[in-house]
Amino acid sequence: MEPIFEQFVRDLTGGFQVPFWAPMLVSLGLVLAFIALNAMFMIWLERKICGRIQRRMGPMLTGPKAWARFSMWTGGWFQTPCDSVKLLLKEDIIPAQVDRFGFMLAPVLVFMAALAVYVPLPISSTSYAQSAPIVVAVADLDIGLLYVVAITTLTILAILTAGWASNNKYSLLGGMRAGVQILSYEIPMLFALMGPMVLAGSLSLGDLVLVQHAGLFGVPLLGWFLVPSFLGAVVYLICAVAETNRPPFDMPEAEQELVAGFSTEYTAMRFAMFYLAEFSNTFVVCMIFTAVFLGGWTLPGFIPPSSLNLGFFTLPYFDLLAGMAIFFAKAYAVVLLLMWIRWTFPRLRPDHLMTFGWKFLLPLSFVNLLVCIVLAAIQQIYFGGNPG
Amino acid sequence: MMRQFPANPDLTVEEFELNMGPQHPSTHGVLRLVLTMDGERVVRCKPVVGYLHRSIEKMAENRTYTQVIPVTDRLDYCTSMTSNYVYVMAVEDLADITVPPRAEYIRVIMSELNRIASHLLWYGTFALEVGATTPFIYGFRDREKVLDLFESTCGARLLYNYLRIGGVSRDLPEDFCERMLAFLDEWEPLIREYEDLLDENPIFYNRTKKVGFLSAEKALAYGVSGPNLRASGMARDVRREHPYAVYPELEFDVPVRTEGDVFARYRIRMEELRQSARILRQCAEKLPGGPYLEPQPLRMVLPEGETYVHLESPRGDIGCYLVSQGTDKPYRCKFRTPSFCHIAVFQHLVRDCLIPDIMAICASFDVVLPETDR
Amino acid sequence: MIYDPNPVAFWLLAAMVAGCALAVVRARKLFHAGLALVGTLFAVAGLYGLLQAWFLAAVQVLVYAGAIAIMLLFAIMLTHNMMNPDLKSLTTQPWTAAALCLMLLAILLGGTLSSTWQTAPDTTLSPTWTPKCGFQVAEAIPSVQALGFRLLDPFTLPFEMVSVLILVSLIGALVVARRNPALPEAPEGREEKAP
Amino acid sequence: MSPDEFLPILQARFPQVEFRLDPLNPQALIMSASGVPEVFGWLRDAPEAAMQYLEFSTAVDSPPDCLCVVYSLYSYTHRHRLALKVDLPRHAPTIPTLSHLWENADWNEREIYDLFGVFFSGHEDLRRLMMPEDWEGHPLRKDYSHPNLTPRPD
Repeated sequence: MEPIFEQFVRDLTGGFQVPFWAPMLVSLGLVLAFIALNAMFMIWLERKICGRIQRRMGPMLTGPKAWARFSMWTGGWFQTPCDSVKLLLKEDIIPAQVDRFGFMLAPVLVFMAALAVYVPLPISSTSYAQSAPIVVAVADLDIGLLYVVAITTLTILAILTAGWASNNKYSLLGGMRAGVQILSYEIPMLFALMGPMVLAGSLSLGDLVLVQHAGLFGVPLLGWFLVPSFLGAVVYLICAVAETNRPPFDMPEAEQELVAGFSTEYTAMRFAMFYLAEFSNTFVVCMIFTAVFLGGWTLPGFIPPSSLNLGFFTLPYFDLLAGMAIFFAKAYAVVLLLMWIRWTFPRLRPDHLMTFGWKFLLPLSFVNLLVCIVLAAIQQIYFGGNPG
Repeated sequence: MMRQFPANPDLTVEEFELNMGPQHPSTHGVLRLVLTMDGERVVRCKPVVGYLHRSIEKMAENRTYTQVIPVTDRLDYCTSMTSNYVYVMAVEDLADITVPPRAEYIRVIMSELNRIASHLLWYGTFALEVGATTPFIYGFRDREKVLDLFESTCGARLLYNYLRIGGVSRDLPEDFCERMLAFLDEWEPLIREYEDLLDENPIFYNRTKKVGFLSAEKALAYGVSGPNLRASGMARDVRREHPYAVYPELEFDVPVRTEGDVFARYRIRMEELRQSARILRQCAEKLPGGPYLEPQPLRMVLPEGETYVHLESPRGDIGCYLVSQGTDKPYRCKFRTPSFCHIAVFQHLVRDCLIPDIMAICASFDVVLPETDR
Repeated sequence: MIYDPNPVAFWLLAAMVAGCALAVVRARKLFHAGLALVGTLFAVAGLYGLLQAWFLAAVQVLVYAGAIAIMLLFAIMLTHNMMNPDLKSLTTQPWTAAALCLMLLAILLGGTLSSTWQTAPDTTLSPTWTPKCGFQVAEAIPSVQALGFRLLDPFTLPFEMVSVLILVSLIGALVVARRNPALPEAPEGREEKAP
Repeated sequence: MSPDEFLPILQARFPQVEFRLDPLNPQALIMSASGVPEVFGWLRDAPEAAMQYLEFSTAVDSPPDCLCVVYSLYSYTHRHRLALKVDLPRHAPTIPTLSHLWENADWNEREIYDLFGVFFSGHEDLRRLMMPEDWEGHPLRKDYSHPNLTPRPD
């Protein structure tokens, strides 16, 4: 973010040096706006997809009538904005017997985690006026993947706090379930991500994408870590669904069992923050999957020009825009996959979930790590150097 | 309450009470389960009912025989037809009224259609309780088509008030049989679709197999009946044991399974859907002409006496114990309802289960609270 | 290049560390104390991040603020009377504690003031690493690589010994925690046997 | 077996208990309260009766002085039904419980206790089932009155 932003402002104003805090503020604003708008879109999409799977229309009535007449996919566009307004205007209730400090802290914490996790996510790259491509991210951290995993633990903390502070048995059970579930699934998830880390020789998400673009054994598409680390991709996706508490792993808020789990006592904006964070996390998971396993913003053999000449107008930063388009297209493909899973599977039972995680996913991720190490060694010996 | 681990006497755990219901998303109405929990494991369970008690039996004592029929609708809103049926059957038995054959066939058609509607509703909610959302919509979508048939017959979609003492309130619409057969042709392949949504899924297997095991002995002692009893290995069906109406003339199988778990109860109901369709096809073929009602006086007076009749409702063995003292009103009208017995079984079944199992078990018994509380 | 951390961020984080640490000691409810501890650990991670020690920061969050703090909160939730605000603090020897704390402070200050600090990053240990993308990484100390090379080059033996030690302790814990087979098992009949 | 076939067997087996046929109900026998629960235990366990199934039990209030508890038993083995009616004094109706024979009896008896005020001695958990715990009176008795209860106009 920082270099791109500075460069952009310099270009625009003719050499103005931005203060050091400006990129931070701008990226914060962008991420916040993205979370809100994207969550709204995802909720709408989820309803439509769910409707399609269940052979119905989904929301059709809110918004201009003409849109609804045009197609099923254009009807009900205003449903989620309306819902958001409703949530904003609802009465904020803090029940008398709750632990106020924890009760108020929890939604903030969970949202903080959802916000912070966006920092190392690379969405595109540009080589504008540079020889080497610059990764577009808030900050392409050296330890990107580790950072992401570390930040997610904060979510457990928040959910545990919410469950405990609500002073409600269902909430507490939900919080406990969430704690156990996220903690246990973090381990196979980390091991599943280790395969790509070994293959790329880096923890930076930007590096991971660039290495995938370079390809494995000199073959471009083979470089998508989905191929060499297929087991890891599967394990990661399952763990990621579990970490975001989405069905079929939504034990912490299982409606049929625990009413609404840890968020039972929450209303209005506080509830909206949990909800928003959940959808944001879902998308983050898909973005990570895209960056780590699906080659991020790149397509094999496709290097977009840094600017596109449209004849009458030269579009600058074309590679940046094309990369973003590719990246989000891939991420949304993963989102669709998750939605498909969500609306067709029954919910697991907590003890089965634990068995599945510890006795199946963890060994599987070890196998994946082994495969990746062997492949990385082959690459190093026969094709020269670290894949990265 | 403190409990000690036998293996390690130094370790004690504290049990806590969890009030599940009467307002809870999956207690199917207003059932309350007072659970004593050890973490997520149930130590004891006490079902509390009565939140929907509308004193139907008391109301019946203050109404004429005909006026009671709409009250029986409210016994079980999922299968009003069979609740109507058991009551009018009791009255007809006491008054010694012979029902015209066409009316008998119409009644059987209606109760089988209602069985389909009720099982579809059950399928949807049961799947919802184990966490699958989509089957719910599928079940409800096709239930609507059955309700359309009911609506064209008696004008109501939920509380029909269709049966009368001596017959039914009005004849079937002219094209009813064609529409019913068209529905069956379209719908029967869909049963396979319902099963596909759940059957092949390992998550569903793990959630339902070997969960909530009910032995045949316990089932009998608790008075369990209907599909739930048949899932425990007892081939008992009132339609077979004490055939009423035209059931002796119809061919159908009574599905039985021996596992006695949630999965068996699910499979039994899926099979029953097929059998109901089979019965309906035969009825459409054999439906005779003639009158649909043996008219009775509006304020009929029954001779002194008492009777107990029962029949097979989608939930099980529903009965009516009717006492007449020679007046125009029932002296005592007791409904023996299957859900009443099924809820009592929970306290036995959910012991040592996890919370998600409670949901699966409760849902698998297909209890309807208004029927329990009456 | 010598990295110059932002003083505003530093003071904010330092204040958070101190404030949360104080809250750990002063909080009336045990759960709040636990939460405050997480705050402290998290702010310390922030300080590491400020010093561009990203790996250390991430591990601090992952291990301390994440796993250990959550274990701690689980344990706190199991304690009796945890919500009682009238609980007296368990400090029965405040003066001894104060003296010990002052001694610790003195030792830390002495160590800090007398040490010669290495100000330039030691990049000689990662000769093969070349930054590929972005200036951020190029300017920062490649901490993961450096750590990896250190662990697997000069310190391989201690590293492996530590892992063996941890493995042994893990197995030991399992052995200790295992149920004594001589004692009767807890009744665990989840399903009834069909008669 | 029908009630008139049961009658001689029961009379021979339980001479101290009084049995007679019910003129109103062809499925029923009237017996005296002294036979509960022994007769029921025999009916459940004897191979010729094999009444595994207590379909329901209820009561019928017939003022001024009689309250009749009705048990309906059913045998899946022989497919026969027998209703047993026990007349109790209305002012103090007490009868031994059957809840140790059929689990089903537990709730049925609670319901009868709740709505008719029959006291089942030996029942472990005799509480109201349908009505709220603090309800007064037994609604299904014929002389029950409540301020909200008005006769239905004809």
